[in-house]
Amino acid sequence: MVEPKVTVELAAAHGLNAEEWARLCTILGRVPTYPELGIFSVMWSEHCSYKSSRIHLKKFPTSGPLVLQGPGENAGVVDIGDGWAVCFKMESHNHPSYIEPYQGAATGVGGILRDVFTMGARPIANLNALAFGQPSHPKTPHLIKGVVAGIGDYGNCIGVPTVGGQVFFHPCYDGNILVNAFTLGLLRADKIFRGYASGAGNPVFYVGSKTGRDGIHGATMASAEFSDQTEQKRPTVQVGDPFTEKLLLEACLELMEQDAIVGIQDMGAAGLTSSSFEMAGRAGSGIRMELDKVPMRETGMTPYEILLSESQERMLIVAKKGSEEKVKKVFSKWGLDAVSIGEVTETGRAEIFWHGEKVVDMPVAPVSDQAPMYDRPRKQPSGYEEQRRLDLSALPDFRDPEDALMRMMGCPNLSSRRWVYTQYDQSVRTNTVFGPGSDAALVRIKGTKKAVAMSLDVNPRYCHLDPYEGSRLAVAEAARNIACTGAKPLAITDCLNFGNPERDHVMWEFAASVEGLSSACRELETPVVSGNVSFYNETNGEGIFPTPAVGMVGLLDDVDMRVPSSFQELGDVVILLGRTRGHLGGSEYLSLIHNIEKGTPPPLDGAKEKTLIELLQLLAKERLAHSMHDCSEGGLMVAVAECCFRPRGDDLGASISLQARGKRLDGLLFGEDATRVVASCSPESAQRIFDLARERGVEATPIGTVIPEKLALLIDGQPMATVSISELRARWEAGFPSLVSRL
Amino acid sequence: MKTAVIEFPGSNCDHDAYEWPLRLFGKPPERIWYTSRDLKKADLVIIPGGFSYGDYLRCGAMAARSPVMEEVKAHAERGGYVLGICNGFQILCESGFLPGALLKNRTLSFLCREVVLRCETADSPFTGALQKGSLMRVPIAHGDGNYYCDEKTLRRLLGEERVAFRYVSPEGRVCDEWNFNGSMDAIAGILSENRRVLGMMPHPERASEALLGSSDGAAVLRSAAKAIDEKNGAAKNG
Amino acid sequence: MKARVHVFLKEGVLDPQGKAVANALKTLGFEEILSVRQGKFFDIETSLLPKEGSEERLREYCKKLLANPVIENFKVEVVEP
Amino acid sequence: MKARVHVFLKEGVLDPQGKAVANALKTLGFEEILSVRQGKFFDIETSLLPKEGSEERLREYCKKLLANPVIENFKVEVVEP
Ligand SMILES: Nc1ncnc2c1ncn2[C@@H]1O[C@H](COP(=O)(O)OP(=O)(O)O)[C@@H](O)[C@H]1O
Ligand SMILES: [Mg+2]
Repeated sequence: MVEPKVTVELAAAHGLNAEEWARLCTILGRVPTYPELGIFSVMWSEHCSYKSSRIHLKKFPTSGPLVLQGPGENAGVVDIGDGWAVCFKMESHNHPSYIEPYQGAATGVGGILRDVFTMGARPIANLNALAFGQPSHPKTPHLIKGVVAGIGDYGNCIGVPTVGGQVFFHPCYDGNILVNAFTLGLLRADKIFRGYASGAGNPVFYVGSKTGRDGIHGATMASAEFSDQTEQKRPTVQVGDPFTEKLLLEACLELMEQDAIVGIQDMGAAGLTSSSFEMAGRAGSGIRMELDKVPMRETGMTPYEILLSESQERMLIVAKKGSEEKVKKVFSKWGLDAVSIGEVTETGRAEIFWHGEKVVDMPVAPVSDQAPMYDRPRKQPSGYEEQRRLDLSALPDFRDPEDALMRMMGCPNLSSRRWVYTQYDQSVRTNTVFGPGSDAALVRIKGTKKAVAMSLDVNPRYCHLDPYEGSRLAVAEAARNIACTGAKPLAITDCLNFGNPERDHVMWEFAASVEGLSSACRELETPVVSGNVSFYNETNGEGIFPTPAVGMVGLLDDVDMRVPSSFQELGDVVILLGRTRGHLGGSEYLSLIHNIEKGTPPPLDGAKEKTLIELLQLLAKERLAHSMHDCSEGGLMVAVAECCFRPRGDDLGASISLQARGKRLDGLLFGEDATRVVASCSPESAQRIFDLARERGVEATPIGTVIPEKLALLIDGQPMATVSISELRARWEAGFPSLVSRL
Repeated sequence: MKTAVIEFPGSNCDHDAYEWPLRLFGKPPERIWYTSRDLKKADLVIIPGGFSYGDYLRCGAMAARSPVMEEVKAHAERGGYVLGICNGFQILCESGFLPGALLKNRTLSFLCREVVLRCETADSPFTGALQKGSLMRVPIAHGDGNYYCDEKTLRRLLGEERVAFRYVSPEGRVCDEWNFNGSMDAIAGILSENRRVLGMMPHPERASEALLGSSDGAAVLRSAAKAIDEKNGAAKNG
Repeated sequence: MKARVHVFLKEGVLDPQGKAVANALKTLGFEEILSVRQGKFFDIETSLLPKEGSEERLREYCKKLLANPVIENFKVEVVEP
Repeated sequence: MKARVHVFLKEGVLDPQGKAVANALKTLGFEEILSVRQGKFFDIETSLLPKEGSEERLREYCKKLLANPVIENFKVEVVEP
């Protein structure tokens, strides 16, 4: 076994800077062995240590009466009553998905599923937030097809429904797509499992798939010693095995029923290393492992490779001493390896052996939780103020609302996502009340009257123009989507996708975004219970827009109170809740029709948003609204058109009459003022809704009625436009397939 | 009616199939692990949907060759009732209970959506409570549901009225547009010679509650219960 | 013994994947493409020594599992002694 | 010209299907099975006449479409003139 000599250069090749190198040498009191260097490099990588982001993430509100587990564990847990809790998290798999879209996306789903069931929860819903480059980019169609098929095949195979998400297109993602996967699981509130390696003498079990050279730290390549090695030594792309993951899921949940587990954690990024160090770290204990006992898929693997392998579908379990047989029995029933590879110690050190020889001997704590923490320099991006200046008087005046609406309904960012979600099993497990196509997904909890609502949202253009406000708006939209079903927003998870943190303007955007998320979460009382940071989304100097994806979870106490997002009855009154100012800054309309991405995102009044959200819940509770739909990207006209589209294609229409009151017509129709919802109700209920709204200071305007077949628009009593819903639907449906039909 | 649900490694609609009789009749079925050889005296054996063995190699291929399937075969040969849903249908074809095979969807992609089914014969234990020609809304969720068989077999299936369901338009017409997976003759489900084995790609167990969008699928299990209870009653009294 | 088994769709069974591949190749500018049929193959390592009869054993694998006689044919070959 | 193209996973890349097939064969009583790797093959008919250079053309098909260079290797052969 030839190992490279460990030097400051090799450390640099592992991404450790001189100061970090010095630090690890002092921690050890000597030069590290090669495996030890590998351990430091992954544990102190941005990915595992959050060294650039920790200092900011501290600002998040993370506690609340219902929070049973906040950030720091594999996933967050929130109490939903009746003895039940939900466990959820969102994670990025951006870089792998760009390199190999199908496997990258698939293993992303596999990873987030493990994060959730390792907590003792049965996954019951998946969502995903995707961002791709411009549709005309040669790579885009291939990336979309691969990513969607990968997400679908993995979730479909393991039998977890995919019930929602979002897809955003922008040139800034040409070289860095985003694949953020969200999973929510259900568990008993008093049966939460955690990643703790406690109790000296307790056996440490390796369970699941065998270890191969999958996705080993790229730095191995950088070390000359390996460059002459053959093809088969090369680290390889991780391939997902959803069948094995399904067996692993069932085996883990079955074992959790028995009283055998002290702690459990999946082997995600940095595989065996991070799971063992994090588990020992949390418990403040030590751990002893014999690597030669690890089940291996390939021959000639080295300790370094075994420690750093990112082979999928593996977990580390610390079992109660004496329950070894229980563990083996359950896993053999499911045809999986379960091997005791070591034990918990009280030394506080990680001692790792290879055929009897000690190859790693280091203190756990300094590695796991004394990783470097940086307050990286921050600076407002140059041209920031300039891009926020928007002169609407320069725009050609707005003549043809019909044409604009038609073009918008078919455009990449607003067209129907049906092409995507028909490839996802949306109804397995027979809980899906509202699936994709609804403002928020709604999944019932069997044995109760409850249902859980979920929505993923972020508008990257807003975040680019103002990371602080844009992030607040993402939280607000997610909460509004939840409330449109009648549910109460409870908490969020996030996935913060940014460029290179060593660039001061990226760090500035990041800090502002975290501030924004924090303030909105405080105002809406939705704490952050889990999340994930993805930096370095950048290719040759070109970073992505700041993209803090928000995954919000809400609760509907009685599923019979649910409200759909599309119109239900001819003759119903259409009501706009919230005030329309006609704000065009950062809008889809400006970008699509005028190719302008300037101005400031719509201002958000957190207090008003909270009142609206409470009103929506009340309207649901009192069974007053027949439909409620969030008004966001595309503005009022797009929202109304979406209300006309019904899941089964038995579409309705609307006759809409608006007062311009001197506003720009395009702003009135396509402006994206926040805190607005299009609702419909029976004529009898309308007055009651106006009263409830007035009492709460929410502006409520009757803007029309539900009619068949057409979308008719009157401004100040003058007919402005009439479009047939079937044409509109055709445009809306054709948009997405046309993007992917190209090879 | 006593029901049993077979569970294979990787099956993921087994919970749904289990809860189906439970919800409709309050009677929990037996769960039968794929290595077992005891069907617990079930009248109706349900082979659930969902990726047994990950759908690796061919959908249903490995499950079709597991020990429990020999018992299911014996059960069927004794005149027992078997319902295969989605992957269950694929397993029944792979193990030769039912003719033909299920190829990749013509879209070459997984398809999950509500479809409209037309009942093609009321003369079976699974469709007895339905009118011939009646429509039901039921979801599909599969990558390989494109039914194929050779000409001879097809003629035989048609001659013996063994096509149980077809994919149709909301108006009840067979048409290419609504035959999403491209199945031969828009076939969604077929019966065995003795009509006591039904294999179908759509998921009636997912459409048995208004809350989830449709309760049309319940008729399949209700029909079976009626037929089986009558037979058992007759057996007792006769 | 090392063996390779080819499994392919029978004549007449339509092969949507192969068709899609053919079209894709054409749109990529390979106008010469007339048709494509897609199949699977398995590289199998066994502890048996190749002898006559080996191929019979390989055929067993196919009949019992690797091929679906309704739609597929197969071909077995011992790769290297 | 008729050609056959084999596309297979690179060494070291996990092959879940092959793994499952191997286990299935073993449980069916074929204890001699050591390992199975699954691959795809394409039987391609073109209007070109085989000449030297033909194989280069076939490799083009693979690079442009048939194989995923990140995880797969391929092998091309002209089957019959
Ligand atoms: N990647 C995806 N996977 C599943 N569903 C999706 C995806 N992208 C969008 N959807 C669904 O399509 C609908 C429209 O998405 P979006 O415009 O983001 O909704 P909203 O504006 O209400 O947040 C939503 O119901 C969403 O859940
Ligand atoms: Mg959205």
